[in-house]
Amino acid sequence: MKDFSNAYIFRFSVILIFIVAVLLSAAAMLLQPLQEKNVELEKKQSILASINIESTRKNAEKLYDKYIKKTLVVDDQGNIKKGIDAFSVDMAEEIRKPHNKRNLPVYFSTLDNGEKKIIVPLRGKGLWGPIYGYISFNDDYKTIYGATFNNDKETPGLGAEISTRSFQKQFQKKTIFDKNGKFISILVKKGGATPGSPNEVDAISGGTLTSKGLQAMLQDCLSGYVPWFRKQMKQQK
Amino acid sequence: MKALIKYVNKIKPHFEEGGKFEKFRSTFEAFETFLFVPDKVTTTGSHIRDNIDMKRTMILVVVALVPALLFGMWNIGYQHFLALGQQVPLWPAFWFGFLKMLPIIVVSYVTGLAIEFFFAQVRGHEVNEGFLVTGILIPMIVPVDIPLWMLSLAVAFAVIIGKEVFGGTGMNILNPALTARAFLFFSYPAWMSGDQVWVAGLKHGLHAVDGFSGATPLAEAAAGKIDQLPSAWHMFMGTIPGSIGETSTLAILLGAFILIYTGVASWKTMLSAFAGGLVMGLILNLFAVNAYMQVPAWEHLVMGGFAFGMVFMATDPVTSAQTERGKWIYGFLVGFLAILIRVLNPAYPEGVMLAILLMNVFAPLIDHYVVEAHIKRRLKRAKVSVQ
Amino acid sequence: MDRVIKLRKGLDIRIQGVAEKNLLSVPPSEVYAVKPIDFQGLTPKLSVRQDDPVKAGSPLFFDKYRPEILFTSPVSGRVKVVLRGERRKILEVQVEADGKQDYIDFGKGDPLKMGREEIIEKLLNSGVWPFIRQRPFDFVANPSDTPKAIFISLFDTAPMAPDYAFILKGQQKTFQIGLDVLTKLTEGKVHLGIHPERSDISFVEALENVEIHSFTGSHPAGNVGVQIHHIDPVNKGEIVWVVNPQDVLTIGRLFEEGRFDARRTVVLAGSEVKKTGYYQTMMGASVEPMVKNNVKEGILRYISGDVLTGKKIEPSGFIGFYDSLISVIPEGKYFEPFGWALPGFNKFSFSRSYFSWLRPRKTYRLDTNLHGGRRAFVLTGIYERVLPMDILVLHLLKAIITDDIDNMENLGIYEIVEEDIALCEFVDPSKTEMQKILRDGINALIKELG
Amino acid sequence: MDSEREPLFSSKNLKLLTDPLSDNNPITVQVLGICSALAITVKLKPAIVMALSVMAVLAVSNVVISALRKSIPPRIRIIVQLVVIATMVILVDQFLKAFAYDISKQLSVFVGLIITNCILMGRLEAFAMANKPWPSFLDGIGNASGYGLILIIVAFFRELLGSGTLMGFPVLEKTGLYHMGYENNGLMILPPMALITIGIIIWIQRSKNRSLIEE
Repeated sequence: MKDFSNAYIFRFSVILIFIVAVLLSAAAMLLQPLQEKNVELEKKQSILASINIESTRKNAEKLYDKYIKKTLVVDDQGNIKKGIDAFSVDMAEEIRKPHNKRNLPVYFSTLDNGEKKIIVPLRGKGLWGPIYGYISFNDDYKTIYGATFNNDKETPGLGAEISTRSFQKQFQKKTIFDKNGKFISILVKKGGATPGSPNEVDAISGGTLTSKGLQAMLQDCLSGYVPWFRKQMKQQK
Repeated sequence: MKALIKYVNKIKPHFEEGGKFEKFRSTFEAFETFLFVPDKVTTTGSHIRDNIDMKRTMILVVVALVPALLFGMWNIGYQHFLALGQQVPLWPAFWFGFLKMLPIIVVSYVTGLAIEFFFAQVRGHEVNEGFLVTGILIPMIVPVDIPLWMLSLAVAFAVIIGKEVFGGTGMNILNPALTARAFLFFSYPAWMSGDQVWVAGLKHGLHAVDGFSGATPLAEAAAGKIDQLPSAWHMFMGTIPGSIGETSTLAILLGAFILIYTGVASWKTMLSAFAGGLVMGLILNLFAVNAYMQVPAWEHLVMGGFAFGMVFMATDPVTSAQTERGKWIYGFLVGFLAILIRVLNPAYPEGVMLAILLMNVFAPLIDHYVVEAHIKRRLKRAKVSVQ
Repeated sequence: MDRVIKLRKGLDIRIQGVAEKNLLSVPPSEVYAVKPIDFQGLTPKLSVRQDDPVKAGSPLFFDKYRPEILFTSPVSGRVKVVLRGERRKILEVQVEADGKQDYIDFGKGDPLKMGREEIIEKLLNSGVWPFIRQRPFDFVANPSDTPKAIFISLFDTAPMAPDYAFILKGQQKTFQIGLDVLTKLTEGKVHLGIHPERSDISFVEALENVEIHSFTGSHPAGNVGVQIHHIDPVNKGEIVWVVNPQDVLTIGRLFEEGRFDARRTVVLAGSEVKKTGYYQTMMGASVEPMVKNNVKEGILRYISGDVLTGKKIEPSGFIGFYDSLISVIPEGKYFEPFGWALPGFNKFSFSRSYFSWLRPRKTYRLDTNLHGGRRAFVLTGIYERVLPMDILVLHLLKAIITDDIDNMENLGIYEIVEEDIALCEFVDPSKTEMQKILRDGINALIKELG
Repeated sequence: MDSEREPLFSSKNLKLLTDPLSDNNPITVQVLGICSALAITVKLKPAIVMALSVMAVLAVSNVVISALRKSIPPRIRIIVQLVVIATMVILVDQFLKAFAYDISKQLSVFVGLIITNCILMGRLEAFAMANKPWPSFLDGIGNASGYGLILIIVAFFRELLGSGTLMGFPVLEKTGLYHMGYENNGLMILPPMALITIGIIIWIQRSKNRSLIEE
C-alpha cells in the first residue's frame, strides 16, 4: 500500500469532515420541518381519537383545525395560566413536577352536532414503560365522552390491550364524580366492574399491573383538573 | 400373547436391514419393545444386566405422577361445582374432571409421539421413552380450559424446538414439559393467566357465584390480597384453583416418595430445592416491605407450582446438573430463584417455571465447575503421592 | 491390619448358583489351550507350528513387540491346532496332552538370595511372567519397568467368585515364596488386600514382607483396582503391578520346584450347574470334563470368569489364563409381554423399581437377557453408587466417546479397567456397553501417547 | 457502454448478487447482524423498510469507499469507513422521520444501530476496499438483499402468526380462522421468537445444503 504523509491524512480528514458536515446540516435543515410536522400530526390524531373521530395522517391537520376550537392551560387551583401554548406542553415533563407547578393543558372541541367537548391529556406509568392518552368530557365537566390510550412496551395480549378500542369504549358515559359530587376518578376493577356503577370499568384479565397503572394515571392527572372543573360547573349553574 | 409374539417374529424380518420396511425399523422397535421386553441378549461386557431399563424408569415417574393426577381430576370437578355454588360428592366431581382431562392427555400424547416417531424414523434411531413422562407432565401444568389446538401446538414446539433441534432426548438443554408451558405462557397469555382460566368453565362464560374469584393463591398474593389467601392447610391439601396437577402438595409428596424410594429421581435436588425456597422465603421475611414479602417462608413451599416443579421438573436428569455436587447447587438455586421471581417480579406470578428453565441453561456450567474442582483434587493427590 | 477401609458403595448381586465349598476332582482334560485374546493389547507371534512336540514350559508364542515375554504350554504333548479368527488373528493355540507331563527344568532357587535380574529372567523363560499385570491398562507387565508397588487382592467379591481362603488353605509356604519373589521386583511394598470376614486371618497373619490392608463392603471391594485407589492411587506416569492370589502360588512353585506347574483350583458355579464346587484342574484345560452331564437342560451360556467381566466360551471351551471361575447361566433369549410394566416380584434390580425389594434375602436365577433397548445416557448419579472410587464415571465415559484425551486423563482413565465399571454397566438403564467403551478409550489413549 | 470492458452483469458479477442470498447469507451462514433482526421483524413493513435502508446505506457506502479506496490513508481507513456509514445512516434516519414517520417510530433506535451492523463494516473492509465501484455496488446490493431476505422471511411469519396480519392487512381474519377459536401467538411478537425462527431457517438450510456443515 501507498504510504501517506501525515499532512495528507490531515487534509483528507478535514475535507471528509467538511463534506459530511455540509451534507448532514443540509439534510437536517431541509427535513426538520417535515419531521416536526409528523410529531405534531400524531398528537393531533390522538387528540381527535379521544373525541371519537378517526383521522388519517393526511386529514388530521384539517380535522383538528375543524374540531378543536380553543386551547388553554390551567393550574391545579383552577386558574388559567396565560402565555403558554397548550399544544406545546410536554406531559412527560409535567408529570415529573409537583402538582402545584404543573401546566395542565385543556382543549375545547365543538362537534358537528354543536356539542361541546373538553379534552385533557394523560400520562403515567404502565408495567414496563410509559402509557399515555387523552380523555374527553361532555360540557357537564364530569361525564366522559371518549378516551384513547397508548403504550410503548406493555405485554402484547395483556397490558397492551389498553390500546384497543373495545377497552377504551368502556369509559364512555362513565363519570369521574360520585352522586355527592366527590371526585373519585375511574376505578379499573379487577374481576369486573360492578354492573351499573358509573365510576368503574373492567380491568384487563391478566393485565392487572397495567390496569393499576392506568387507574393511577387517571387519578393523578385528572385530580389536577378538578378545581378548574368545579369552577366551570359553578359558572354553568 | 403367544400368537402375538409369533406374529411379531413373523413380520420382524421385513423391518430389519434389507427388509422391505427397513425404513420403519425404529417404529417397529418402539412397538415391539412396548409389547414385550425383547429377546435381546448381552453380547459384550457384562453377561447379566439389571432388570431396569429406560421404559421402566419412565413408567415409574408416570406412576409417581398418578396421585397428583387423580387429585387434579377430582379438583377440576370440585372447583367447577364450587364456582356454581354446589357441593357434589366425590365421584361426580372426579368424573367431571376425568372427562375434562382425558382429551388433554390424549392430544398431548398423540401430538408428541407422532413427532417423536417421525424424527426417530428420519434419523434412524430408536424412539426414546422420554415422552412417556413429558406427555403426561404437560397436561398437568396447564389450566383446565386450555384449547386443545394450543396444547397440541405447544407440545409440537417443545418436542421440535426444545428437544429435536438439540439432537433428541439426552441432548436437550431445556425441560421439554416446561418449554411447552413457557410457549403457552408467552404465546397465549390470556389463557395462561388471570383469574378465569383456572377453573373449568369460567373462561367460557360460566357465571360464578358471588365471592368465588377463581384466582390462584399466587394471583391473590401478587395482587397484595394476602388476607384472602386460602389457609395453608387448604393449599397443602390442594383444594384450590391452579394448574391441573400442581395444587395438592400432599399428592406431590406422595409422588416424591415414590421417586426417591425407587431411586429414579435425585433426593438431593429435591431437598436442596426446598431448602433454597425456604432460605429465599426467610430472606424476604427479613427485609419485608410489603405484605407479600411477609408471607411465612414455609407457606411458599405449598403455594402454586413450587412443590410440583421441584419434585417432577427440577429433577429431570437430562436437564438438571449431572454431577452429585452439582445437584446440590442446582437444586438450591432453582428453589431460591423460584421464590425470588415469584415475590419480586410483578409480571409473572409463578416463578417456578422461569427459575427451572433458567437453571436448566446454567446446569452445564455448574457441572463444568464441579468437574473442574474434581480434576483439581485429583491432580493435587498426584503431587502429594510423589513426595 | 490397624485400619479397616470401609467401602459403602457397591452391590452384591444376589445370584443363584454360588459354588459349594467342596473339593472335587475331575478327569484330566485331553486338550489344553493358551488364548492370546486373554491378554490386553498383545500382538502374538507363534514360536511353534502344528504338530510340534512341546513340554510343560515350552514357549508357544511371544509378544511381537516385547519378544522376551513368552507364553508357554501348561502340559507336555503336541500342538494340535492353531485356531485363527478374522484377518488371521490368533485365537487359541491348542495342545493335545500326552498324559506324561514332562516339564522343562528351570532350576529351583531361593528368591531372597537371588538378584532382581535373575528372578525376572526365570519368570520370563518359564512363561510365568504374564501372570504379572500392570495398572494402568491391565497389560502384561513390562520387565524393564520398576513398579511403585505390587498389589494382590486376597478376596474376590464378584458374583459366585471363588473363596481364596478356601483354595489357599495349607499352601502358605508356597504363597510366601511367591510373595518373596514379588518383593524383589518392586522398590515399594507388596500390598495384600483382605476382607476380615472372608479371608483366613491365621493364613494372613503369618505372612512376611507384605503390607496388609483390610476392606469391608460389597462388590467391587475385592477388585484390586479399587484397593489400589484407596491405598496408593495410580497417577499419570505411574505404574503398579497386580497378581491374582492363585498365580502367586504358581510363581512360588516355579522357585520351589523349578518348573512351570499349571495346576489350579477352578470353581464351577451358576444356577444351571448340577454339582457346583472347587475342581482341581489345570489352567488352559477344557471345561468339557467338568460340565459334561453336570448342567441342566436349556440354552446356556458358559463363561470363563465371572458373569460381569468373563468371556463367553463354548461348552467345550477352555479356562482363561487368569480365570479361576467357570460360570454357567441360562441364556435370556425370550420375549416377555409388557415386562417393563409388571410389578416384578421376581426381578432383581439394584434400584427399587421392581417389587423385588420386598425380599432382601432372595436369590435370583439371572440370565443374559438385556432387559431393554439401548438408549442415550439419561439417568445420572446411579453409576457412582456402585463404584467406590472418586471417579465421575459418566463424565469419563463421555470424554471417551468424544475422544477428549485430556479429560480422559484428568478424570481417571489410568485408574480403572473393565472390571471396575462392570457393575456400572450392570445397573445402567440405558444398556450402554461401558466396558467396551472404556477399552476403546484406553486404546485411543495409547495410540495418542504413541 | 464500451464493448471491450467486462459486461455489467457478467456471471462473476451476477454471483456477487446471488451468492449472499443463500450459500453465503450474511445472517444464516456468516451469522452477522442478528441483533437488528431480532428487534424489527415483528411486522413485515418495518422489516422491508429496514432491509431497504440497509441496502441504501451499504450500496452507497460501498461505492463511495470503493471510489476513494486509492486515496484513503490505510491508517485511518476504519474511521473513514465508519464516517461514511454513519453519515449514510443519519441521512436515512432523517429521511424516514420526515417521510415515513410511523415506521421510523417502530424502527426507533435500530436505524441508528445500522452503524454497528457487522455486515456493513465487513463488506467495506473485505470487498469495497479492494474492488471497483460497480462490483462493490453489486456486492452491497447482494449482501443487503441476503440480509433483507431473511428479515422478510422472519417478519412474514412473525407478523402472520403473531398479529394475524400481513403488511397490516388482516389476512387471518378474512379466512375465518378466529371463529374456529384460533388466536394470535404472542410469543411470535417477543424477541426470542425471531432467534428461534432464524434458527429454524438455518436448520432447514443446513439440512438441505450439507456443504454448509463445518467439520
